[in-house]
Amino acid sequence: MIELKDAVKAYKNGVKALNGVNLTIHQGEFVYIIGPTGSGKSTLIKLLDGEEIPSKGSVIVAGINVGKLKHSKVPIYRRNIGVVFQDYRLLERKTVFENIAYALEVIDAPKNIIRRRVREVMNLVGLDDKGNAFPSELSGGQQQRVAIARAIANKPKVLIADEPTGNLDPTKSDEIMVLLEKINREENTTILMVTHDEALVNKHQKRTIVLESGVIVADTFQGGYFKHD
Amino acid sequence: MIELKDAVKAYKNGVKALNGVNLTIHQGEFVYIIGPTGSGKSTLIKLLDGEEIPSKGSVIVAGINVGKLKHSKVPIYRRNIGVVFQDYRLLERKTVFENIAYALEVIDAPKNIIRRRVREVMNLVGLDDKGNAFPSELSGGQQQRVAIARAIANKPKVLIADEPTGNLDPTKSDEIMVLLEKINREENTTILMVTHDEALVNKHQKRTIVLESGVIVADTFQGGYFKHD
Amino acid sequence: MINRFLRHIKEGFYGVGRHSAMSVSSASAVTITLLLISIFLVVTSNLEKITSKIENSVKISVIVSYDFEAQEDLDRIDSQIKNIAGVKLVTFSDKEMEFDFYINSFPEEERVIFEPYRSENPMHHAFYVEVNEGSMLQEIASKISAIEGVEKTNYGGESSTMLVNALATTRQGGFILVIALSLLAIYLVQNTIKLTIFARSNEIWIMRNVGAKNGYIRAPFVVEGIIIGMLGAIIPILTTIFAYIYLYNKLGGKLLSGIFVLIPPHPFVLYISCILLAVGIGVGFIGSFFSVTKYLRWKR
Amino acid sequence: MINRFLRHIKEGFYGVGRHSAMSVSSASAVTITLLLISIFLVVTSNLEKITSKIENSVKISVIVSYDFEAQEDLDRIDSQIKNIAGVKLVTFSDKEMEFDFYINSFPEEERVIFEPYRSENPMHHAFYVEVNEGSMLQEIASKISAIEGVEKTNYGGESSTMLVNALATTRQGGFILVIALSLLAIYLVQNTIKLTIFARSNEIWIMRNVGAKNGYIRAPFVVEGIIIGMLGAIIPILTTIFAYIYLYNKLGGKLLSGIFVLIPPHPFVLYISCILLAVGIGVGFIGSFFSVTKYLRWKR
Ligand SMILES: Nc1ncnc2c1ncn2[C@@H]1O[C@H](COP(=O)(O)OP(=O)(O)OP(=O)(O)O)[C@@H](O)[C@H]1O
Ligand SMILES: Nc1ncnc2c1ncn2[C@@H]1O[C@H](COP(=O)(O)OP(=O)(O)OP(=O)(O)O)[C@@H](O)[C@H]1O
Ligand SMILES: [Mg+2]
Ligand SMILES: [Mg+2]
Repeated sequence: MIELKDAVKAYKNGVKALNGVNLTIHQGEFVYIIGPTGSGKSTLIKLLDGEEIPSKGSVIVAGINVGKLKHSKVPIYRRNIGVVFQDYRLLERKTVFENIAYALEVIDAPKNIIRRRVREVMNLVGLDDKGNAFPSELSGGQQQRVAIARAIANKPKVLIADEPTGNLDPTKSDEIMVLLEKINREENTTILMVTHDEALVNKHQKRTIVLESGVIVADTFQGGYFKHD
Repeated sequence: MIELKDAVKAYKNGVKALNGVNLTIHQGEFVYIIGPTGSGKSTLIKLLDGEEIPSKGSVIVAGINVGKLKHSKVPIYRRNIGVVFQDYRLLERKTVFENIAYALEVIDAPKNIIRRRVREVMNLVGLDDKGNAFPSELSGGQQQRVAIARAIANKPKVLIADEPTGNLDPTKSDEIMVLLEKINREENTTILMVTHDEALVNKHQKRTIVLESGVIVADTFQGGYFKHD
Repeated sequence: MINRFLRHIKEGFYGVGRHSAMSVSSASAVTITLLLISIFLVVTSNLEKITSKIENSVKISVIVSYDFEAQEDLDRIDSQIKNIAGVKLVTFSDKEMEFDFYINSFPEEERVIFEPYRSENPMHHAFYVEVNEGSMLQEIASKISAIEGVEKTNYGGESSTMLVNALATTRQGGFILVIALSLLAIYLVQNTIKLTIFARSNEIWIMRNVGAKNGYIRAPFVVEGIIIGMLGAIIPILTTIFAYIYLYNKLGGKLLSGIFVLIPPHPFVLYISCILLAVGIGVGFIGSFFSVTKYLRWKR
Repeated sequence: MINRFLRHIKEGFYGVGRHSAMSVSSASAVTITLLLISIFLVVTSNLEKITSKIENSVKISVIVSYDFEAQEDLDRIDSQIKNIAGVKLVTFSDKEMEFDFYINSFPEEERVIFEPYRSENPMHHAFYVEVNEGSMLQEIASKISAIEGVEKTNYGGESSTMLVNALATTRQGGFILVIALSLLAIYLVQNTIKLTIFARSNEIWIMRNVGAKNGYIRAPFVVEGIIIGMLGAIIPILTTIFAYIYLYNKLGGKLLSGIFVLIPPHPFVLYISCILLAVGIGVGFIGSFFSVTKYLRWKR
């Protein structure tokens, strides 16, 4: 499903965020990506999302060579993957409802289906009463949940989440984890989740990939927040 | 040092984020504010920072009635308090160095002192090599540390931090905590810290205030991530 | 498909409302631009009409030599003049008429001086030639001069050609200025729209993040641009209609006690209004289209 | 203090560089505006000069009645005319001169007709009056008519007043248009600057968050505005200088074969350049000052 081959990402200013990453993730897997701040986790996600192009190597998702996609084809590719960005990326001038609906409108879903599905995911993340609020009127954790709701709205084949629980309290984090596990189990969605939350990783044990300074230093099913030194 | 009396905050759209908060924090204290997402923690901080005006009650910091400050006097008041915002609020078009320096420039600090102090705080948060990077070129955790560095740069009497470790790995979080404790101890800075990090709260035990739906449901020195139900 | 079209239209209207400050800025840029264009259009159109009228009223007078006063000579000259390209109308005026015309140009009390001369009339037969275009006066006059039997031609002297040339220059200059200023003004509006869209480039980028194709992102912005263009055209159109009708009535349809006749408002202001609306819509469309396209390429 | 001043200047320059796309947008709005203003200024200034020249060349001719031809009467009339406010120059022309002048207006061959009348000269004595302002022609003429011994006055007939009035109207209209268009254009620029600053309102807000006073935040934006105003003035100034000198030389300093004399370029283009620079700086300053002030109040 996801395959990185010798992926290197050097930013224009010379920073090498990823330094030869080889990684295979199969359909239906649930994988944590952990690692210290600045180790290249978000960069890895940007490569998978097509936002950045690998300087070397290749990134293949669902058979598509993401780095080679034409600029105009990138959005179409993205319809198959849901991404929760570390900085949320909500449309400021749209309400919560409209933000989530937008992801369904772009694939020309019928109006009534959109309405039903948006209500459904808003309920899943616990935001039933915030449909008409604008992002600026939400708390940090509420914005984060809107981002999660939007990412899962059109039932993507791959869900990529960059610290989806960074601004949530432990109870809410746990609820979101349970939700993601359910999606993973029931819809067979491949899930890739970047997290710093030790408690979460220890509680819901999964395959865990540890990044450090742009290279994978561990890839283990042993579970638990892996301390590398 | 900080005193809230019956503070109520109702936003324009009718949401009552704080519903009668009474709170006294003395000079030199280190206080955690915890609570579920959307419980009003950031709103409390916005009241302390003068960004929002209490709908009822009063907010007094260092003898100043913050809600009654004239619009033009607000920035001057802010020079005495350092705030780490949940959304960082870095100047996009300034480099890391300039962002931190700006907080010192506004109080007309001499150039060489600014330079020395900026290097010092960049070192404290572990960003020595990122001085010339723009915020968009930083990882989430790096941006967060710039925000911390800026808040402590001019040695404020009160330091208010809204989830300063939300995007940091456990090791880095711990380092930042140690740093804050040191500032609290050595400079006698009053510190108010909003956090969701159970591990942190349990490890570095302090006075802990628990907010829920806009009211304080617990204020305890017992330490530990308080579960209220 | 229809659904989607309607959705874009709806989104466009929402956009105008939600970014009201920016919409007002863009629309006011359009308004000012169109006001300028309207003033120029009205002035040049009237100038155009006035000059062509003056040009038409300038005639060439053709003096027939004393030796060619026979009827056959006159007929020949008449037909030769008529054969010249650009000649509109030729009228004949005989010696007697010329004499009357001449003495009538003097004050009544002085006319008696000339009466004794009527018997030995010193005037010539003459033709008066109207031409299609004032700018051809000189050329046609010299062709007429070459006809056998024509003693000399006269077209109001140098001052006449000069006036006609001056008006032609003004008209041409005015036309170029209108085009140039319109282009500059349109650039200004496009610039303004670009800035309003720049303020939303982040939005465009996020839309791509969520899977929206470029065309899908562009559509509501373009609708918004068109709406802004139309809104911006309202004031200039109303101003043009009412101000022109008011001025026309106030001046009695004439400028400078009647030498210059103004274009009647009735269909004229409608044409101008259509042009303004078209320019407004066009500018809004083009401005938003290209600006969005530019920011679509901002990030992948 | 000096340090702080320099810091703001430096920040202003940095700002122009770091927001280069927006700076180019604003500066080009300034450029277009100033080009418009420059064209208008050059045209109106020249129109102003031309009309005042024409106005000055129009004289009132005063015909003295046959019954008041005694020298004392003539002296009295002369001094009475000179006493009227607005009269610049009075010259006397006796019957003989008038007769010569009259017959000289005919073609040589026809003059013989009039010679017999010289002995019983039917002409009148006359005064020619120059006035300070063309617009006062009618008023002064009627005052002169009221003087005892003046048979009638004439000031080139209706057409003369009409021409003078037309030019005065054009000049006034042109002046109002210059002012109005300049104001509109300045509004446009201000609008553009407002939009560029809108795109940075977040920045302004964050600065307040960090403890920057309003004046401290405003200063570099204002410096930026001034720099943009100056940059935007470069092209219009160069264009004005070179285009005017080129046109002046090409036309030989005259319009329409010499009736109208153009203003010599030498100090003129310098004045225009100064005005353009001043407007550019002024617009940049005002535009940025008020826009920042507006967004300073956006949040607490
Ligand atoms: N656009 C960019 N231009 C230049 N350097 C960048 C850019 N984005 C990230 N970097 C650098 O690349 C490195 C990896 O960044 P990345 O965002 O991938 O880290 P991360 O693992 O997500 O960290 P965090 O846990 O703090 O979010 C960092 O050193 C960062 O400064
Ligand atoms: N500007 C605003 N306008 C309207 N409602 C708001 C605004 N800001 C916050 N709210 C609402 O007020 C409540 C409290 O928000 P606040 O940001 O204080 O929560 P929080 O405790 O910081 O949550 P989190 O842990 O998720 O950051 C939430 O329900 C939120 O939706
Ligand atoms: Mg990251
Ligand atoms: Mg918060």
